[in-house]
Parts: sequence; C-alpha cells; structure tokens
Amino acid sequence: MSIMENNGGSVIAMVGKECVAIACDLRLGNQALGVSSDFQKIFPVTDRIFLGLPGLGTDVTTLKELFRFRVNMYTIKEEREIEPETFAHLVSSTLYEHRFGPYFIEPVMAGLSKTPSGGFKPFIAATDLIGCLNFAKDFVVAGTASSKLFGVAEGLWEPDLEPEDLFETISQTIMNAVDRDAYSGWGCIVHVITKDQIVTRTLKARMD
Amino acid sequence: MASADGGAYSFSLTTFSPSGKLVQIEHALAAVSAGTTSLGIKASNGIVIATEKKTSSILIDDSMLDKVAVVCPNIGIVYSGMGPDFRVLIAKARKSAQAYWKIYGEYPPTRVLTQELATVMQQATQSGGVRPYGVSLLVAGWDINRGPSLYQVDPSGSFWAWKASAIGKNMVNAKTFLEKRYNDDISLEDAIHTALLTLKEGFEGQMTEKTIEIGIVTVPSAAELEEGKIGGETGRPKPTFRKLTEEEVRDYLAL
Amino acid sequence: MASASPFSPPGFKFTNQVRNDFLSNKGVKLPKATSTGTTIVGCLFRDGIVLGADTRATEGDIVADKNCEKIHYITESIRCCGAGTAADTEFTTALISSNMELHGLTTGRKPRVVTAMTMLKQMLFRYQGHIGAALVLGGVDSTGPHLFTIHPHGSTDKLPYVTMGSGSLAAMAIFESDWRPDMSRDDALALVKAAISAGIFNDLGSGSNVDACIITADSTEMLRNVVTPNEREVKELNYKFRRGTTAWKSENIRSLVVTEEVRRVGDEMDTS
Amino acid sequence: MLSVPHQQPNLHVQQAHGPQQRHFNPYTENGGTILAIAGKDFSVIAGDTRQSEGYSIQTRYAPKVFRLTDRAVLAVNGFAADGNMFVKKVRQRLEWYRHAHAKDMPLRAIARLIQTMLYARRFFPFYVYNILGGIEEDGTGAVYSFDPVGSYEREACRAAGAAQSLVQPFLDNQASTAKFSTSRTIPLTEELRSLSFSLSAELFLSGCYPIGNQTLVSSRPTVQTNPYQSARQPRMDNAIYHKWR
Amino acid sequence: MNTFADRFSTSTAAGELRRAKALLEDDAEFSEASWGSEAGFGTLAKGVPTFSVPAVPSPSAFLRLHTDDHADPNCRIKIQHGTTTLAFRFKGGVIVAVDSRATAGSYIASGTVKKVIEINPYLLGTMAGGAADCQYWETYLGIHCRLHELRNRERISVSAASKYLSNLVYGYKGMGLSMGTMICGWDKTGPAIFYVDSDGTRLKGDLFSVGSGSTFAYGVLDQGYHWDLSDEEAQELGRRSIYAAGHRDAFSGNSCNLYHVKEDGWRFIGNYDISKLHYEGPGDVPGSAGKGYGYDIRVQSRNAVDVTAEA
Amino acid sequence: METSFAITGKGYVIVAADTTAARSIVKMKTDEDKIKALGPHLLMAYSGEPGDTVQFAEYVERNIRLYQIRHHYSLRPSAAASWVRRSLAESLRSRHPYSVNLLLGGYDEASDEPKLYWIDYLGTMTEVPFGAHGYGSYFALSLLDRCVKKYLVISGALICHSRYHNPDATLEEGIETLKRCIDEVAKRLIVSPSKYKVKIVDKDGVREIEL
Repeated sequence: MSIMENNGGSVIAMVGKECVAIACDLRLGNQALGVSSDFQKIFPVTDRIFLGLPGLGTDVTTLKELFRFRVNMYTIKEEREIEPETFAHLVSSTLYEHRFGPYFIEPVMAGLSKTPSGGFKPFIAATDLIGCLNFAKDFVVAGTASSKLFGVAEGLWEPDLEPEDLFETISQTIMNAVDRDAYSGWGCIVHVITKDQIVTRTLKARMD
Repeated sequence: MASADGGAYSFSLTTFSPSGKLVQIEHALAAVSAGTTSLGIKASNGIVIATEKKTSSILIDDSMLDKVAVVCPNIGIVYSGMGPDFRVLIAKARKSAQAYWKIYGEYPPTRVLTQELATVMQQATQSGGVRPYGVSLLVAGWDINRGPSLYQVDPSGSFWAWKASAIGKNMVNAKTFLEKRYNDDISLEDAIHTALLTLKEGFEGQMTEKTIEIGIVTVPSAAELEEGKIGGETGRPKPTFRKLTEEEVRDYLAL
Repeated sequence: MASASPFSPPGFKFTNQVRNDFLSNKGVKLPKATSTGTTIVGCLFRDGIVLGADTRATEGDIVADKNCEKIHYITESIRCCGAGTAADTEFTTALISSNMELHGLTTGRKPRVVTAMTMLKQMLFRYQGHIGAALVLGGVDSTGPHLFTIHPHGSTDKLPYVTMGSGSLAAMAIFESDWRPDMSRDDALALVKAAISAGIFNDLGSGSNVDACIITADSTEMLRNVVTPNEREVKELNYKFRRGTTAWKSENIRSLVVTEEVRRVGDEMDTS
Repeated sequence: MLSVPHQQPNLHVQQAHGPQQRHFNPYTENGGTILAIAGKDFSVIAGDTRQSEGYSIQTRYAPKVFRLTDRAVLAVNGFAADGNMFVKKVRQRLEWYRHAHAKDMPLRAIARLIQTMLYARRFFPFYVYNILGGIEEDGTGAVYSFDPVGSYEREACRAAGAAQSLVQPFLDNQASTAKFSTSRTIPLTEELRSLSFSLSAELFLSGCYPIGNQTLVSSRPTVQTNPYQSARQPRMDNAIYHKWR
Repeated sequence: MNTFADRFSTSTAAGELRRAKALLEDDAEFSEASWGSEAGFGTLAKGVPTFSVPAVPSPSAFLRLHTDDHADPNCRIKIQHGTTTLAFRFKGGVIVAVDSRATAGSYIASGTVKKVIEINPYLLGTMAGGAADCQYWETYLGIHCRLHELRNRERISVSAASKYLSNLVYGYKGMGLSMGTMICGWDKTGPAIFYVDSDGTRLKGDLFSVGSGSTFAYGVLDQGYHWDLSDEEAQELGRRSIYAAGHRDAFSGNSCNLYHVKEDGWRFIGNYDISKLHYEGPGDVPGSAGKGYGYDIRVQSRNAVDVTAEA
Repeated sequence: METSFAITGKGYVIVAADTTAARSIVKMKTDEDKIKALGPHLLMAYSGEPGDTVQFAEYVERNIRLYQIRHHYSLRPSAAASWVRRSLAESLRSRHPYSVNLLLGGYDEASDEPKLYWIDYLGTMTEVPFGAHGYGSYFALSLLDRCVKKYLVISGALICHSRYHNPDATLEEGIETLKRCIDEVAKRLIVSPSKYKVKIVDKDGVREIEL
C-alpha cells in the first residue's frame, strides 16, 4: 500500500491550441472505502493558472492553503499576478525545501502565460513530490492513475486541438484511465482555460 | 538642548528630536552629500548610471575600486557616500537576488530588489546599537513587467522612482542641470552624453576612463523577448545591465 | 540550502519528518521521486570539452519525461551533467550556479571549474549521500579545460573522459576504444554522440535524444537534441473525438473578458 | 524512497553485511508487452520482441507471440524461460491431440487446456501472463486472457506485461463503445483491422521497441506472421551507433 | 490411489504433494490421459489432481513470497483480489448477485469477470478470493456432480456438493489457496445456500455476502431482506446491494451479474452496468424503480439536488 | 469497536457516538460521552487513540471558546472545521501527534444550513451530507447512500419513506434513519457497541436525546 493510495486521486493537464485543459477525479477514499465524491484536487491560483494536487488528502488541503498564502504574498509584494512559469518554480522550490520530509503530493499546473507581445501561450508543468519540474509540451499526469493516464494520453493527444476538441480528448483520457484505477474515479471535473474564458464541466463518469 | 546639530537627541538613533527628526539620519544624509557625485538617467531605450571615481592619491591602485556594481544580470547600482557601507549593501542585494532566483527561477524585478534594499536600510534606522547606512543608492534595472526603471534609495530607507536623479556632493547643481537637459524621448546614447556632461559640471580634475564609471541598462528588442527566455533553453537570461569597459568610456569621453 | 524563502529561514525543512516516519512505520510505502537513469559523459578534446547526456527521466519503470535537460548551467563556461534523483541534480546545480555567480561578482573574475567542483563535493559530502546527485562537471577557465566526476557521497575524479549513470558502462565502452588525445571538435562531438547513443540503445534507464555541449576557451555551444534517433512516427489514425462524445453533468463558464459599459449619469462634470 | 541508479544496477555487487538470508528465487522479470484484440471474424495478437532484465537488454529479437495452430496464436509475457517452456508444453499437448483426433484442437478447448496446465503448477506457478487469440469454431474472433495460475476469461481486447496499465485503458477507449454518449457502432472489420494494427504499433512508449512480431489471424488467410515488420523498424538497430563505428 | 477414502479424506493432499514432489522429474502432467480428449481434466476425472511443488523446505512460504501481493506489493506474480458477491434465499428461490471487477494492486485488471460459476443447471458457485482457485475447483466440482448423477441416478444435493468442495480445499489448507464461495442451488429440500471457504468453513444459511465489498452489500441487504419478497423485489434487492458495494468499495464494481435459482434450475437474469445503474437504473426490468440508484446529494453537492424528485 | 455517525437533515445535524471506553479486552465504562459541544451551534464527535481523544477535544473546545470570548462571536462551522483540521495536521508533524478521528457537525446561523465535516487523524477533511468513523462506517454508509423519492415507492417492503438518508427529512425521520444504522451495525459487527449517545444541533442550539 503506497501512501499515495491512501486517499487516491489523479490529475492530468494537456496543451491545446491557445488553450490548456486540466482535469481531476473527485474521489476521496480511506483506502478501499470511498468517503467523498466531491473532493476537488484542482484549485485556481490566478485567473489563468490552475494547480492540481493529487496525493495524500491532508497534504492537498495543507498545500492548497500554503500556496494560496504564498501567491497572495507575491501578489501584494510585486503588485502583479504571478506568471505560470514563476509559479511553477515557486511550487518546485517549496516542495524541495521539504526534500527530507516531503509532502505526499505530485503537483500539476496548467495555465496561460503572457507573451511579451500581450498574447497568451499555453503552459503546463508537473513536479514529483520533491519538486523536480517537468515542463512538457504535450501533457503531464500525476496520481494513482498516472501510468494509465500516460498510456491513454500518449495515444490520444494531438497537437493544436481547439478548446472543444481538447475537452473531448482530456475527458476521454481521464475517464478511461481512472476506470482502470481502483483508487481514482467517482466523478471527474475538467477545466479548459482559454484567453477569454474558463469552461468547467463535471463529467458523467463511472461511479464505482 | 535643541541645538542645530540635534543636541542630546543626536546620539540616540531611535529617539526623535522634539522637532520630529531622527537626527542620525540627517547626519547620514550629510555623509552622502560629502560623497562623490553619482547620477542616473532613464532614456527611452535604457538607463545610464554614472559616477566619478576619485582617488585621494595617485598611489592607489584604482583598478580594484568599483562604484558601479552589478547585482544580478538585470540590475545595477551606483552609490554616493560611504564605500564600506555600500559594500555591505551590495553583498546583501546580491544574496537577495540569488535567493529570489532560487525560489522563482527568475531574477527580481527592479522594484522588488529596491524594496528589499530599502527595507534593509530602514531597519538600520529603527534598531538598537546600529547606525544608518551612510549611502544613497541609484538602482537601475530592467524587468519584463515595468521595463527599465531607476530608483533612488536614501539612508532613511525611503525610495522613489526617477526619470533622472543625482546624489552626492554636487547633487543640487547636477539635478538642476538634468532638469534642463532631460526630455522623455532621450535615447540611451544621448543620455550617456548628458550624464558625462552633468558630471563634468563641477568635476575636479581630469575626466578620464579611470575616473568615470558608467553602467547601462539596455532594453531587449521585441524579437528577443518574443523568443521567450533570452539566452536559450538553459534558462539564463541575457544580461540587460552591464558596466561599460574602460575602452567604451574612453570612446564616449572622446566624442 | 535549498532556497531561502522570503517567509522562512533558508535550508531544508524537516517539519514533515515526524509525520512521515509515523506513516512509514504504519507500513505504507513512500512514493518514488523522479530519477534520471541516465547516460552522461564528458571528454576532453584539443580546444576544450564536450559534455553529453541523454534526455530520459524515469519514475519507477515509467518514462516520466522524454525530453528533459540534464546538462545544467553553472556559469557561462562551466556546465554540469546530472544523474540520479532528478530534483537533487536540478537543485544542487542551481545552488552551485547561484553561488558561482555570487563568487564571480564578488571577485570580479570568471570563476574556475575547480571552485565549482569543490563547492559541489563539499555540499554532497555534507549530506552524506542523501542528496542523490551523480555529476559530470566540465568547463574551461583561465587555467584551461577541466573535467570532473562527482559522486553522491562527495568523491571526485579528474579524467580526460568520463561517464556516469546507468548507461555509463555502455558509453565508457565507446570512449575506451575510440577516445584519443587532441581530437578535433567534430571528432569529439561524434564520439560523444556515439557514447550517448550507446547508452540510449543499450541501457533501458537512458533514452530519447542526445544533448551535447561544447565548451572552448572562447565559446560555449549548447546543442540541444543534437541527435534525435527516437522520433515518434506520425500516427496513422486520427484520434480526435467527435464533439459531444463525452457526456457531462454540469457546466460553468467563467468569462475573463471584463465588459464595461460607460453610462453618463447626470450632467457632465465641469472640468474646466 | 530514493534510488540512485548512477551505477549499472544489474551488476548486483553485494556488499557483505553479515549473514544474509537467501530465498530460493527461480523467477525474473523480462519485460515486454503483449496485446490482443478480437474482431468479428479475426483477431490480432501482437507483442514486442525485446527481452530485458533490469536496465539491460538481453536480446532485441525474442518473439513472444507463437503460432499454435492455424487458428490459434499464443502470446506469453513475464519470465521468458517459463514462457518458452510453457509454449513448448502447450504445443506438445496440441500435437498429441492432433495425433489422437486427426484435427486441431479448437480454440475454446485450448483455453481450457492452458488453464489446467497453469493450475497444475498452482503451488509453483509459471510466471507467465498468457493471451490466447484466434478463431473459434464458429468463425468468430476471440481473445482469452490468463493469470499465472490459470484464471481465464474471453475478452474483446487485452494487454499484458510491463505496459499493460498504459495500453489497456487506451484499448478500452478505442475498442469499446461504452464510453461514448451516443453509441458508436463497431467499425467495419477491415477498418478495425487497420485500427488494431496502428494501435498496436503506437502504443509502445519510449520504454519499448515497436512491435517486431505481429500475427494476424483471420478465418480467411489463416495465420499471417509479421506483415508489418519491415515497415516499422526504425529503431530496431542502433543505426547511429553502427554508422559511427 | 483412487479409492473413495483417498479421494474424500482430508489427510491425503499432503501425501499427494509428497508424491508429486517425487514425481517432479518425470512430470506428472503427462499421464496417458493427456493423449485422450479430456484436455486438462484427464487426470481430474480419475481423482484428485496432482500439483508440481517447488523443491524447497516450505512450499507454502515459497508461494507466499512470490504471489501474495497483500504481504508484499512488490511480489511478481499478482493474483487478482477484491470482490463483492452475495446470495440469499427467499420464498421464490435463491438470488445470486455478483460484481465483475478484478484488481491487481490498484490496477483494475478486468471489469468483465464472470464471478458466478455455472456448475451445472441446478448449481451455481460464486467467486471470491483467488479467481483461478474458484474457477478450477468449481469446474472440478462440476465434474464430480455429474459423476454423482451417473452413479446414483439422481442429482447431487447442494449440501453434498458443498461438502465435497469443502473437503477438497480443506485438504490444501495452509498451502495458499484462497477461496470464499457460495454454493447455491435447488434440491429436494428446496433452495439452499452453503458458504464454503479455503479455511474449511462450511456454513448453511439464508443470506451471505462475501468479499471486500460485502459489508456495504449487507448494509442494503439487511434492510430490505425478508423471506416473503416477491421475485421482482428480490432481484431488485440483489442488484441494489451489489450496486451499493460497487459504489463504495474501490475493489468492487463495473457490472452486476444477477442469477435466480428456482425449482427448475438457475436462470441468468441479466448483466447490469453499475454506472448505468447509478445514472439510469436497471432499465425496464421487473422490480426496478425506474430511476438511477445514484444519490445526487452526496455525489454532487447539497445545492444540486433535484428538488422535484424529493416531492 | 468505536463507531460514530452523523447525519444532516432539514435544518439539523444528528451526531451519534458509542459510549464505550475500552482498554485491551475490557469495557472500562459504558456511558462515556464522546461528543463535545464546541459552541452554541457546534458538535464534535471524536474517536481514536485513548487519551489523545479527550486531550485534543478539550484543546479544541478551549480554543474555540477563547475565540468566542475574544471576538464576541463564535466561529462558523466551516471556519471551525478548517481550524480543527489545521490543528490536527500540525500536531501530526510534532513529536506526539494526536491520533483522533472527528465528525464535526454544526448549524451555520449565517446561511441557515446544517454543516457536517468528516476529518480523520491525518487532517484529511471533506464536507459530507452524512458520515461515519470506525468499522460501523462499512455497514452504515451504503445504507445511507440513497435518496428516497416518494414516487419510487412501488414495493412497500423494499422502499418506504425516510428509511435512508434524506437531506430534507424531518428530525423524527432522521432519528429513525440513525436507528437503522445502529441496528445494522449491531447486527453485523462482531464487537458492536451496545449504547450510543445522540446529540442534535439545529437553530435552537445543541441538545442531547435518548434513542
């Protein structure tokens, strides 16, 4: 029994054409027993950054609060919103601080970063539980269903998906992946971030 | 009691005089005013900071003297006042910049670094057993958020953003001169010349590449910015602040 | 050491340690950190140094990152390849790079390779192998080109050609048979490519592409993905789904476009 | 938690730390992945051909997919030695059956045979995951999957081995219609056949070699081996390495 | 070797194993029976089958070391676990309902496992624990039930069949078999259920649930169960209970297989996708409530409850 | 074995906990109160490591009371739950962690809603419409897991009104449902508790009832 399987849960983020999507399951388990099917693992950081925190339930809440604090401090001090790349480094260095007593969380980030010309560029990243950053160009996954997510995403992902197509691809990916994982599932939620809007949908997923 | 020099209040740093002054800070400003003149000018496409580097004796090896200092690749500082105090501050600034880099993967914006320095300087006005730093600083830097910016920090810990400013011995004259010469469209090249002209006012002795130090901030071009991380994938940004070499200073002086 | 957060003192934090010991005593397994199985190499040539690395990062037996960067920046003319626990190589080299920059600013000189080597070995020794970084450090300074390996416990070697990581034997086989002193730049680069390729093809911990970095006295060339022998074939099928394939229960759209309507209320203000 | 494979990990250099307990361990894991998809009148069985131990490759060409009869193909994954021996034994039993009955054993029966052969070693299992694919007596395509001690079931598609958890959910997605809100009919046979091929070839991530040995079983042309091999072998030999030599 | 006593006594299995060990050299699998068409069961029909055993001091410890993924998640040979099965007796016969999920560690190895083993037209066995153990021994039990019929010209009673199975597996006690099954059927005495497991327990009863999700099934079952249920109500109760377990237990789910045993033998009622049960219910079947079993208030949030449905 | 339940209904939360204090194989006491009133509208049922439970409950009780004294205002249930969770999560990082599982039920006067939080000894927290700790949860949760819809009643024996959890159930119905849970646990759990203490929190405050 791995510590990550104590509460279960998985997150995936994908890049599309001028958009990103991030999705998680909604299960909070106590090992095999399902406790809650409305346990969000993805949190908005700024208007255009979402942070997914799959792992040990208590650390999900603790880190959510910690990052909210640090980002608020950043915003106040710098008088601007944090950029996704900068936030990724903040997450990474925060986790590495706990190198020898880690939080049991493998964060996934998705967002749109501002380009110098004023446009937006998709950004995704993930770290392991001690903060090793992985900037991918296609997709990043984490949680108990990570290997399953890897497989489906590798098969289904294509470059330059429009927001609606990206929604289908990420939804199919997470649903099929968590259906093969005992510790993830109980509903899925998907956020698609474009420059104008954030579309959040709760999927009609398997509930067993 | 309430004598001109602050009287009894002048010794205790943390005690206000009846007129509402912390006299030690005024003394620190006096130390700054005794220092060599430094100035900074923000141009339309960059910033120049410059100072005169005077040596009291020809026997001093001036190659080891640095008055314009690099803090991190995008920020530089020049000072007027007490050299040793500046050395301490620059060490703190560099450490702070590196600490910021280690957390956020990028160097601090000029404003944040200035704030950090100002905080350090302010703390020295409110703690027991210390004295204020005897320097004023001109901080010049570039960041993607605010572009090029020039700040002045005083021993009290207060700081402002400037289009052009001067500190040190000749600061009143220099400022008057700058006010006359400054316009918003000034180019970096012109600003460097203006800086040299300003320094020339009241310069004692010969202005040479040995007695002048100049640092400039350049603004990356749109193309460079669009490339994302300047300096390729390995992440280090191309420096936007640099000191001019003696050759470059000589060339500017010759013009 | 890790990072001086503005909100807490610098250094590692051990706040979770008691809890984690408690959890692991309950028999739960602690998850794996990303690790780079890795082939990393370096060799001397006539004008300087060539460093090479593969680009695979693994998490257990899953390839976590197919194109990660293992040649880390120390200074403009010093670079460091890392194997082992990915986060450790990343943060250790970042820390030393930061210290080297400070050192350079303080001394006003270009820092030397031995300085970086000494900083690294002292740090790794201090942590007694708990920081799992195995490094190949190379660079050129005022005293010429230098190439070191640094093991996780802090021991170092200085050799003309070195390999590290799980693919080190495969890569070393290439070096042993074909490295010669005073090679040309092109020959050295080809040799490094071959050594990394040997690791990529013969060691399952290494894979994907070849990164190389050529450092000479007057230039540093970072050759990212200089060989890409494992390019994925174009998919034969299109896996796009018809829109509406996925059923969803509820939807919430948050618009980020702030629309503002300006309405005049009452008389225009007198601004004269 | 932390493994630092900065040394060749398969050298097994053991440092002597006093007495050590040794278990009898007749098993090892040789990596690789197999999969099979059943269609209306055909089935596709595929496997990679790499055989590895730890971080080293033992051989780049060791087929895992074996033809049993004209209408049955067996893929074995896990411990290669057990797998090879097991296939040999199954073939022997099928041979005997042919002698006794003058016909090939039907697929359904082969599946049951494999179950009992595996269960006979309940207390000393073959470390093999089997997938049996072929054509039933009624002409339909079928896939049977087994656990190491003989539990089996007939399925529409199945992946096993190192990448099973990566491949299986993708197969689920492509081969089933369950996930689709509006029903999607199973593509026509030919279409599915090509779909199956390209799936099989693509599924393998950087950890694996592309399929080197694929076998198509269909009621018409019976067993075909390697129809795909030449087209998809860019990574089989380390071209660069050899070129440089 | 094939004496009656030998076959039914509980002490012979160890002897068989000893013998098997001695025979390992010339491979006991290939008896002459293999030449015939009995497929693998050639040896079976003649008596207790023989098993190869590793030549180590403690074969069961060896097996545990390599296969038991509860003791050590890193062991190589994953045997599938996790299940919810239930059976209950009521006036209309026996309802047998099972889920269809098989898990190996956290991986859901299959969602289509047939956990009801159709031993013969009058007997059903359920599957919990080691899938292979259940499949094999219950198939084997089927052979002997048929032999019993041929010898005695009457069907074997549920009691006898379950006792036979119980004796078989009890002979291997401590060897690492894992089985928790319910033998259900109809005989002269009417509907009957026996719980048999690999420890050797054999219990007669009215209502059993076995597996990791059994507690959840009991929760629903106990509340709805009484002897006088109609057929439709009983079937609905079975479905509903398996759904409840599939929903709450991580190791149960995917689909529910429902069987009804009556005097004329068992009948397969249907396979119900648990996801479909959640959202839509079992569909147009007798006894169904016509609506999804899913409980929106917990599954979504408090505010999202369909108020009209409550009225 | 310790077991606690909590159920929300229309404007109330019922919290029930067994009353056994056990040590080794001995029942030391059978009328132990394991539900604390933390405020005028807040209840907390606690179970877990003996000693830790009471210590932690009192620590929480006093701090929440202190907050009320200082601010002339008691914490809302959500805020109290967050604070309790944080205390638990932080204690877990100390030498002597509290090993306590909690059910925190309250009536939020600001929104006129009952609130229920499930918190375990690791500091995992989630809001639930009903919850349970201990072995009893394995039997009770599936029983509660359904919403009875009146028009669905086609078979009196199987489904009748308010047998299971219903967010709009009256207090009587809620208590009826709780009794079912307790009965089920008594029926199936080997070492099921014999007696329960039941407390209710609603807009009128906290009170204890006898089953």
